[in-house]
Amino acid sequence: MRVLSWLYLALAYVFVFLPVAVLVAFSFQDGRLPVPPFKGVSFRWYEKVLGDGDLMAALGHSFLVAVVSSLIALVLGFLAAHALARVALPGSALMRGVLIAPMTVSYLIVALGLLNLFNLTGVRLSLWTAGIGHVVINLPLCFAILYAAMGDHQKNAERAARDLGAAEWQVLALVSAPMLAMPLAAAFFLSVTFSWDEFIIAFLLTRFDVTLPVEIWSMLKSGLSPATNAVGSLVFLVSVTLVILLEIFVFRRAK
Amino acid sequence: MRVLSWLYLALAYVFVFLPVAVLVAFSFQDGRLPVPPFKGVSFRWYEKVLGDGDLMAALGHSFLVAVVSSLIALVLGFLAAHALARVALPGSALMRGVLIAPMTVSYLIVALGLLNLFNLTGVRLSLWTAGIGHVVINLPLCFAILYAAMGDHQKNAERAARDLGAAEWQVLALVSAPMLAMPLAAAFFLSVTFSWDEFIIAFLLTRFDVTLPVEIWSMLKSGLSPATNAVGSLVFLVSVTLVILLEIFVFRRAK
Amino acid sequence: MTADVQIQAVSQRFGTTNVLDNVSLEIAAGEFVVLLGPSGCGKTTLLNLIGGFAEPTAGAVRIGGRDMAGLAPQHRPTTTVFQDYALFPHMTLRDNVAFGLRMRGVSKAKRGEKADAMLSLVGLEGRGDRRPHELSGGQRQRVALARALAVEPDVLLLDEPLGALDLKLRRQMQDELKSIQRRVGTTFVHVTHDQEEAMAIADRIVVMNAGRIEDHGPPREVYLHPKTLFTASFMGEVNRIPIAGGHAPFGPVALPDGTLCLRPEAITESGPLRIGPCRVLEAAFFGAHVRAHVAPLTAPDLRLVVHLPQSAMPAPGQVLDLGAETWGVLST
Amino acid sequence: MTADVQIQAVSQRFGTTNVLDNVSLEIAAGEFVVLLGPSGCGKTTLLNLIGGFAEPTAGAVRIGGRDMAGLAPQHRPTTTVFQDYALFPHMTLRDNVAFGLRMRGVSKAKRGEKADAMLSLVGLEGRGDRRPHELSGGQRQRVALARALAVEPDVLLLDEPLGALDLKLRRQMQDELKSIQRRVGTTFVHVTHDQEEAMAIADRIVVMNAGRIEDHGPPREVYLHPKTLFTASFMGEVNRIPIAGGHAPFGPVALPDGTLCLRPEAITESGPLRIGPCRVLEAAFFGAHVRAHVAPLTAPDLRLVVHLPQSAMPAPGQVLDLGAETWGVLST
Repeated sequence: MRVLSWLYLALAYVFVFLPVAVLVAFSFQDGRLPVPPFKGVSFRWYEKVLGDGDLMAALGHSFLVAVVSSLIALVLGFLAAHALARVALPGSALMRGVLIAPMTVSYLIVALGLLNLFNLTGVRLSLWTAGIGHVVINLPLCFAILYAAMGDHQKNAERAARDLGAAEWQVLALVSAPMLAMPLAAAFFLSVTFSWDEFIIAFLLTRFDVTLPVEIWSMLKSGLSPATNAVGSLVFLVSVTLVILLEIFVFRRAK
Repeated sequence: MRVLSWLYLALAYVFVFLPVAVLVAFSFQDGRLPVPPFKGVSFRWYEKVLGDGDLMAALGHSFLVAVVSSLIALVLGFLAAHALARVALPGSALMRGVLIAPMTVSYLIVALGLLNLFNLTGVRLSLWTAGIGHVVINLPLCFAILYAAMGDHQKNAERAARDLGAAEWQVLALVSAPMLAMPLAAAFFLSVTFSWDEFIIAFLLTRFDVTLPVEIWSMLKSGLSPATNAVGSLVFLVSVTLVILLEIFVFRRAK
Repeated sequence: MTADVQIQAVSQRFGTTNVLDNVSLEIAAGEFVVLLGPSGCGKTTLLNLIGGFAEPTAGAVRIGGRDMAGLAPQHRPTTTVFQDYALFPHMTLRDNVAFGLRMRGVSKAKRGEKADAMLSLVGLEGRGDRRPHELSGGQRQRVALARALAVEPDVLLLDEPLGALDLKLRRQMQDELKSIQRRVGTTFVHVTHDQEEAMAIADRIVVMNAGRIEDHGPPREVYLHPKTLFTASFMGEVNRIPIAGGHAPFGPVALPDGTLCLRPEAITESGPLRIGPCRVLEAAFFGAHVRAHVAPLTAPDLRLVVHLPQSAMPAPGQVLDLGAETWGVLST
Repeated sequence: MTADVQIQAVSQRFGTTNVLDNVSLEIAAGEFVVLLGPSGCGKTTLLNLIGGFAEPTAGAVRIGGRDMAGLAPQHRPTTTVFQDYALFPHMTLRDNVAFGLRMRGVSKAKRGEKADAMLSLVGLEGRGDRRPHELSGGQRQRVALARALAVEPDVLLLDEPLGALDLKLRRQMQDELKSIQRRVGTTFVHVTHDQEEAMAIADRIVVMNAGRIEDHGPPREVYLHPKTLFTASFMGEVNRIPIAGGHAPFGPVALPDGTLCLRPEAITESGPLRIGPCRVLEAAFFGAHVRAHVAPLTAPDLRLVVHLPQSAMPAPGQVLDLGAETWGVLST
């Protein structure tokens, strides 16, 4: 039984990771096309990509949008979670509804809705508008993660702080936030990851300055090449790094 | 304090839902442009959209891809979660790594990787290839949800079944699956929602038959119109319906 | 440093349920009062009303004669020790204990000194630089106590503070709690559902049930002379025997009508209230005593639980002539 | 329907830790044996080795004389009652109880009949169509018992089956468990950390600590004549007094060197082993007895816990002349 379980798990992992493996493998292709035969390992596509001004600018934009929008989503989500914990709605179904409802709004819908909104308010599309889109998407995520992390222990510690004379801002700054350090970091890293990879909002809500996924999309117009694979691999590398950081800094210390 | 909390929560909700509200509102616009002044309520754009053969075909495709790919992801994820529960890795950090690792693979990377893979195996792009992409994306989700739902109680019930003489397939069919009915339904509904809204995989991995988000993207080339808003509203309506179904059938009965 | 508490006709409704129903209670300054009852009896709600975490639907709470209506927890002369300790995990023990003084604007040096003194009081001298996660459950309990006492409240509220500890540690902490209360002289109001804990520490036990006070008094009185059947069974095991027209199931007795309550340890071979010969159905050694189920020969359907001396070795089927040493009759 | 169990020099290692260290134990057919010890002592591991949920690193388990090595749980003549009951929540009680028979290919009618009979045995007649979530904790316990007994195992393994119940219900279920075991005659191996539970139900108590068997015997023997200090303190409160060269801290005694163990209830005013005058430091009424801390005048640093009769009302400071009724000396 154990052997079968291991075998099945291994197959499932191959299924999920095979596309990524192929992507990364052919980014090292020493030729013009990402198809067999594999002509040898070369870093020249990475050189080309790293030397491409537009791509590097897009990479910078992606970082900027991801970090700034995630920070804003984090602060807003923290305050919302704290507010919800204080008002404590009657009925767990209603509570769950309040938490789940914002997640029903998909990337596509937010992009369309914001496009309407910017259109009729006359706001010009830019990295800022894409950032607003990412805040709209990540705020519910941060809200749900942080609310879920506020267990009874957290609530009792806040009660104790109030009982001992702390004003509300002191409770937030001296007790709530430090106690939630780990979930705050987790929510931030997750938000950054989602923003970093996101395409449709970034595509519809930017104009001249674009993010990396949008730039990749432009490159794909002229077909697959080892260069698109190299950029894709870089995007993946950053995602993986973020998740490893999450694991190291958040979960390890949580023990 | 309570009043401030309520006020803040309300503002956060307005921020998240305003784009959707605008989208839906201007889908009823009785004019050619989704901008003020609001000229009156009209259903003519919905009529137009519902009478559009391409859009309705895309809607059908989206449903098909969402349901079939989610079912496959559900079965594969259930078996993987069960296998992992049986082999019980040493160390919670490793365990978490195994669960989280597949989630690092973003939509964009999966789309790029599969594009490479289909390219070099000569598989033609179709709804099937997009469906495979959605299985790759939803399998880790189903896996994580189902594994998280397998608490000690589940494991003990399975042990009891084995102790009483059940073979492994009997444990799966008579105990594990029925006990996980709620999380199975939850994972299925969530997978369908994600597949339904998904754009980049569907865009890169389909050719002639496309899904609804791709069709909307085509419509957007000629700019925003009350018609795009009407389609967007329909997409949102389906998402909301799925989440409400989830709430009614899964969480209500779980009590 | 200490004050009396008056609960005056307090009621509390949540929706349509009466959590507290017209409860009145006087607690003297410096008294150690235990609110005892099953879960859902309203004891924690009553504690929250004293601490200011909720406001009563009707009635008043006075501390040291002052009406507390509308005062938030931070403005009341009370502090609370929570069941899960509610320590601040990111602060050292010293910072935990000094938190209340910091909120009152006491200087860093002064509050550190006071915190160290409080840690000594609870037997944790020299550990001010540790963090809560380095401590055992009993030690965390002590820190929570020190933190609540550091601001010198008039009344200390304890919400099942020992509920998370295992039995042995609980008995030990009970002794410490009692001796700390004697030293500081603060009024303690302690909530628990463990009647042994209540007896071990209380000056006075207040037995609560379904939102009302059933009984109150020193442990001995509540145990030996309970006012209600609920109190009798909640304070320990009890045999209930119906008496009607001067007749118990096992024969005539010179007692009024009602329910005769016999504690298992009050039934002996020499007890003056004769039950008569009883057949032993089952007996097990329980350490300090032998616990037996017996049935009087005259009333074979009546089951009595009896504690026999440690040295007794009754075999099932054996017949013992039993009587009660002490008893009480309660009207049903 | 019943069989003996032989544990022969069994060891179990997880990594570098010895969870069980060369444990041997003979359990007679039809015996009710309780494995008692603190958490981590290896009692549950031993149970799992008997049930086949793990294989020993060394040694053998024999049931009815047959070596169990390599046999999966479903092929052993054992069934287990789990601590969390492990009922199948989506099945009726009847289907739960009949599950083992279904796996053995018994026809639907026959297994339904047997399930109903088993439900009657545990006092749940007529409730076969209910589902587990409609039951109280004690009732779920009974269903788990019926399900495990329905396949007529030779040995029933119980893994802290009463751990999740509250005290009152636990005492009641103990009586039922004992009487069901008497009726079916199956060998019961029961794991618990509650020494009162062990005394209430066991024919024989096996005290375990740190992967080894410390002591075993009938409850009375283990409580009154423990072989080790660990057993003495685990079975109940005990005063430990060092004896060296015929001297206890309170004076000369005619006892060998070692640790004098006195149970609190063994110390009375008339006990023949004289301790001498003792000052009462603290006393609290505990229901059936009065619990006091005393210090002998000749050894003021020695603290003794004493159980005085219910009627005693010693004031702190009062001096009592005490002696021990029974005692034991263990080599340290």
